[in-house]
Amino acid sequence: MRYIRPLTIEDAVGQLVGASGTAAILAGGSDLLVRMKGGFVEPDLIIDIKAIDALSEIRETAEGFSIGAAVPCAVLGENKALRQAWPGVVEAAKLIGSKQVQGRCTIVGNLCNASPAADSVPAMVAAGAKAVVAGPSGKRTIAVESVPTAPGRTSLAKGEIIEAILLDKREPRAGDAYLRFIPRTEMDIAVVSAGVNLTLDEAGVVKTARVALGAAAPTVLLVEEAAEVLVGSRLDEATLERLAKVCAGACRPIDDKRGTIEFRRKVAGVLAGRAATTAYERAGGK
Amino acid sequence: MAGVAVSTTINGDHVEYLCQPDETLLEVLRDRLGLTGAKEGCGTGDCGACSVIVDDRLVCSCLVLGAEAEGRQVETIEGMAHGEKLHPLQQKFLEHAALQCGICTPGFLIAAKDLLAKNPDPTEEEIRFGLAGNLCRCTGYDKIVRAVQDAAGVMRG
Amino acid sequence: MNFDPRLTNRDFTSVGTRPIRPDGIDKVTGRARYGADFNMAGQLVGRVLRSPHAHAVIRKIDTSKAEALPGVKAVITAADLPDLTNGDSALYDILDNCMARKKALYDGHAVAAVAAIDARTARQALKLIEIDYEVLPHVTDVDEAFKHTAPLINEAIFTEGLEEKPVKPSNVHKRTQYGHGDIHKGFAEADFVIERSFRTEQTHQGYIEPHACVASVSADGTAELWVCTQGHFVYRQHCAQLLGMEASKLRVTSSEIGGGFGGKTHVWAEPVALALSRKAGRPVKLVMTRDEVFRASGPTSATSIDVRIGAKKDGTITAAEATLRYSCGPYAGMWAEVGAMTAFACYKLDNVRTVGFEVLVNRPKTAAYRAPSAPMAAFAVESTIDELAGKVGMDAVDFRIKNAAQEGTRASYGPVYGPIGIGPTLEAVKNHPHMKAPLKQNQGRGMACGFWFNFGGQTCVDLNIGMDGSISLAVGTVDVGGSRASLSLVAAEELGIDYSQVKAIVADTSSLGYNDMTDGSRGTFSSSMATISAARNAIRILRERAAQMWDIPVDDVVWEKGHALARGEKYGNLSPLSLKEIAAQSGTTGGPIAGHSELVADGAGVSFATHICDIEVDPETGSTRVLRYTVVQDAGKAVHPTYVEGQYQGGAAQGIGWALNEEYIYGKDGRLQNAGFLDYRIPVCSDLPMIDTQILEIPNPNHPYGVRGVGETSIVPPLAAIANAVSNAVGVRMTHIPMSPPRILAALEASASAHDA
Amino acid sequence: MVAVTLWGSLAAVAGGKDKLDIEAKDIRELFRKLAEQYPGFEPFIDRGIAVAIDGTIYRDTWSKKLPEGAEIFLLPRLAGG
Repeated sequence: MRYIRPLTIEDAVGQLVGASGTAAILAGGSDLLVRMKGGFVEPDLIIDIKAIDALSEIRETAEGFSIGAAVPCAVLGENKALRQAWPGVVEAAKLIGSKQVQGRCTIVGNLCNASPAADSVPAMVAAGAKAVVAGPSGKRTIAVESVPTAPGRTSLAKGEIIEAILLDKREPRAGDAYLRFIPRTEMDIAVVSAGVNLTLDEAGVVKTARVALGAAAPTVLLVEEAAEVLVGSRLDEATLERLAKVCAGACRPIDDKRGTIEFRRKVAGVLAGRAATTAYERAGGK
Repeated sequence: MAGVAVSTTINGDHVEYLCQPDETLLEVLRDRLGLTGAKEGCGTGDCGACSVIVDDRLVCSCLVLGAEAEGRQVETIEGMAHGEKLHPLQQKFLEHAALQCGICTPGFLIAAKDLLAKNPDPTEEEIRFGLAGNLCRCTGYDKIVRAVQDAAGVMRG
Repeated sequence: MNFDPRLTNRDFTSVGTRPIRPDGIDKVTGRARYGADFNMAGQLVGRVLRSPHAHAVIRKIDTSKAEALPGVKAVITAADLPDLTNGDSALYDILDNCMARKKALYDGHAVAAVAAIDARTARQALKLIEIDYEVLPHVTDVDEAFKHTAPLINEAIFTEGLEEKPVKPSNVHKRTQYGHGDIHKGFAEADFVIERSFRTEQTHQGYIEPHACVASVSADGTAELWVCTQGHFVYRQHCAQLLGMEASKLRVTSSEIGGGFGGKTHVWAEPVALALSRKAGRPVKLVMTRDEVFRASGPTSATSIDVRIGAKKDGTITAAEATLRYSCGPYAGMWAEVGAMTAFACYKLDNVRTVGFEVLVNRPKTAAYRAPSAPMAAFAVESTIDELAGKVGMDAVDFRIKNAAQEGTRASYGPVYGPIGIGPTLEAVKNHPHMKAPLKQNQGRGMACGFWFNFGGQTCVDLNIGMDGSISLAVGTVDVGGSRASLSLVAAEELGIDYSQVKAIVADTSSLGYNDMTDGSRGTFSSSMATISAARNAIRILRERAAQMWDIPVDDVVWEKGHALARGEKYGNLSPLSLKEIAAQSGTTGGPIAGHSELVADGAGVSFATHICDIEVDPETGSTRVLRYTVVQDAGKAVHPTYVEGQYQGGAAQGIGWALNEEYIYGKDGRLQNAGFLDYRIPVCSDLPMIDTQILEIPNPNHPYGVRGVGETSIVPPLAAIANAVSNAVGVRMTHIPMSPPRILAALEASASAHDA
Repeated sequence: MVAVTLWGSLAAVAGGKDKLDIEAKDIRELFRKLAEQYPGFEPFIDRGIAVAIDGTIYRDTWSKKLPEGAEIFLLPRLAGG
């Protein structure tokens, strides 16, 4: 086993390509070290990407925000501009783990761990976030929802690293929100969750919507039918009821130690409604 | 397995050690450096008993590799008091009996120190959520929260 | 021993004050040494290989590859722990639980262990041990195991306690029965009868410190063991017996202990560590991982309980009955029996019967957990009581007051009570402002009572007076929650000196006589009794020395407020001699001054508590929030009230976790699904409100200061109090603990569809 | 003479009788007489029997006197947490 700390993304990609045996990317380590402790992975090479300066920044650009792969979630919460533009994404990132974990964990790590219950992923998917992938043949930008392919699996090819997450610049009258259900008030993995992102027209009618559900299927669910329910509405009671029904219907959950199928279906609908209401308020709707 | 040479600062002192690539900072502190104040309650970041501060960030030392401490500033419970003089949090934990068995206490003190550094006048709710990463099984947290509130008052002066 | 333990009236000077604990500084500075904080020169790392199967015959174990791995110094299996139990079945079960002999009986059962130069080598060695298992059908559910069609865990178990001796083996180890009167007659007199079935899931004590020890066996057959334990003398006895050693050759030092709650009353890893050290010829440190703690230490029982209670229109209970099935893990236990004894202990009942069944399952061996077995029985009974009160049309508190046990009541488990505190706790609750506070929508209030026996037991204390007049107090009961502070207060009280002059320590097994464990809420009760006795013995010597110094008869010397006084007009010119002055002269008046005490602290007073809680339920998700919580409990006499409050608050918090979220979840494969703090959800700081406490002091007549145990009773009422609060909030009776959000939501939906239909 | 009540499992050893009158001055003598009359008692004594004398439970003080006419309950020795 070796531990290395490359200074450039090109070097990191090169090391990853050249690695014999298993290589693991270390950013926050809050998933990797737990899996190593449990004996589930024994990497031959650990590539710590935190010394790559560009990966530790949040950049505000003309197009929006670029969040480096090594930026801890706590830092997302400390960025006022990001918090104002994408409160739902930030609140989702801030829900991952404890204060201790917040200082380490990253949204890219959360995405690449490919857990169906990852908190930041439904919020990012609702937000239409994109991932910048660096690889041996250069860079490409892909939708966040195309990264996880199954629990614990991603679409990344050998040698590829996600170096940043891109979030669009906010239009006026836009808002997002994320809610998850956990049995305690902190420290749990989401039993089921919902992220909603809305833009409104000047009259307060929903113009565009994206609704994503977490822990409701093997990978994050972008529920287009739910978005259709919301578009054109002012989130009246009947719309919210239909939204809940559509979301519950879209779920393909499992029974496990964290919840039952029935519970996840029902609560997915409840959370989607509540998140939509918050997103609507944040967008200036009343 | 090749050892990693690390040069770091712990509680203000320059420290050098050699550790294995998969060795956690907690293992380094406890087994190589004799700093056993940080405890392993779970090894998976769920209990907070191993809390330390690395470059002003509160972390679980079980979720940090020893190799990652290179060039950083690490604060542990052993560095909290100044000689004989206890930190106000330590003093208030004693006065309020905010510990029974005491195994979680170092982690709570470090986490509370970090909390008050960032929020000198927290509400009860902010304290409770701020310390939610630290498990205590003895006290029901009541006296811990009161001790932190009291210490915050003392520290604000 | 001419020690009179009876209560005497006195005004206290030290007892009842709240000084800082003597072990405090070390614990806030990180200097205190717990189980895993100790190391020895040349120490190896021990690791245990555990069964991945819930039930399997161990056909063959091949350790040769592991032994050949460089850095491995010893590999052991059951063959290295030969059976020396000599027909003692309880001891045999301990041995088999430490290292499976013929069969692995649960997921996590130890099957082999290694000692190697470091953790990595040890982990690698475990992977090289080859085991040929024959997997057997398993059963983990208590009700399933109870059925005669269930897979048999131990073919030698024939149910004890049946009228007719069974001809076939079963998983039911024993049937026990308690009660008096005639329940048939009683139910016939009832105007209302409530009958309900309840279930509680298995929980773990959840101490934050995993089991840890360092064992060192020398070539001459002597050994040392450093270990976190609630009872180092008991550990010494068990380890010595299992390893064939003389007890006096095994010196056990109890480390600071990071929580026990009953879970550190049994040996698991310690005999294994000693056997590894014996084989390797080097010290071995063995620390469990959190996963191992959950899978392979001693959680509490899962239960299935049926309750039936009848009452007249005027609220008098006429009959009460309960059938209790408790899981014991794969070995015999007496957990249902304790449940049967405690179930109705709060009430005055003319006709009562409880029946307990001990049920074997393929889960880890049940161990004690804070007032073991009582919380589940109280949940079932107190839920039914609440429902019955509603049926009768009485307030829940008034109904309990009307039927509460009192001095002279025959307890449902047999004896007649002396002075007890159930009535006063209920009166205090009735008058508590909490009971009158307004509630909002979706909020409910619940209350419930609880009982625990409390134990005494064998206890030993050395009190040594230094030449400077300071006191070393060596006790043998492990300090789990501040007892060194309490015992220092007691020594100061009795000697009439300042608390700061006393330094209490927990002595190792070679420095003090035998002590029972710190269990059954006995630590402060028993060791304070022994401390008082030791102090009185020291005072006798102090008086003798003062008499010598004054050259007067000892009978003319009395002890008051830390001084020897010469009694009588003729000694008018003799100024009192302080303890310090007498101690300073001790070298020339007969040598060191000390007081010792070896006694059986019997007569522990039973303890009662009543709790109130307010819960808010989110009817759309089944999520709960504890809004307010109040504990009222009798302490007899609170020696250090702050730590008494701490016990009340801690027990309540554990009970809240149990009631709402904590449970062992087994898969169909018989493996534990949630062996970690992520998914075994103990309450975090933000889950709880402040926990208000009210200490009542109804003195125990069998203790000089009136002290009762306080550690355990506080976990008994919460399950029921919270279930009553949730039931009151949502209008549906909750019968399955934990009341996790999916269970609450399912109950709400079932109720709604029943109403629709 | 004291009136002794036995818990279920012990009563089985005493041939189904759960109440016995026994002449004994202390717990030690009580146990000795019970073991003489009913050989099945011994393993229970080894495992531990708690004795409630007029309501107060004694686990280990075998020298404890049994007052004339006292009500004695024999109970199993329990584990605590």
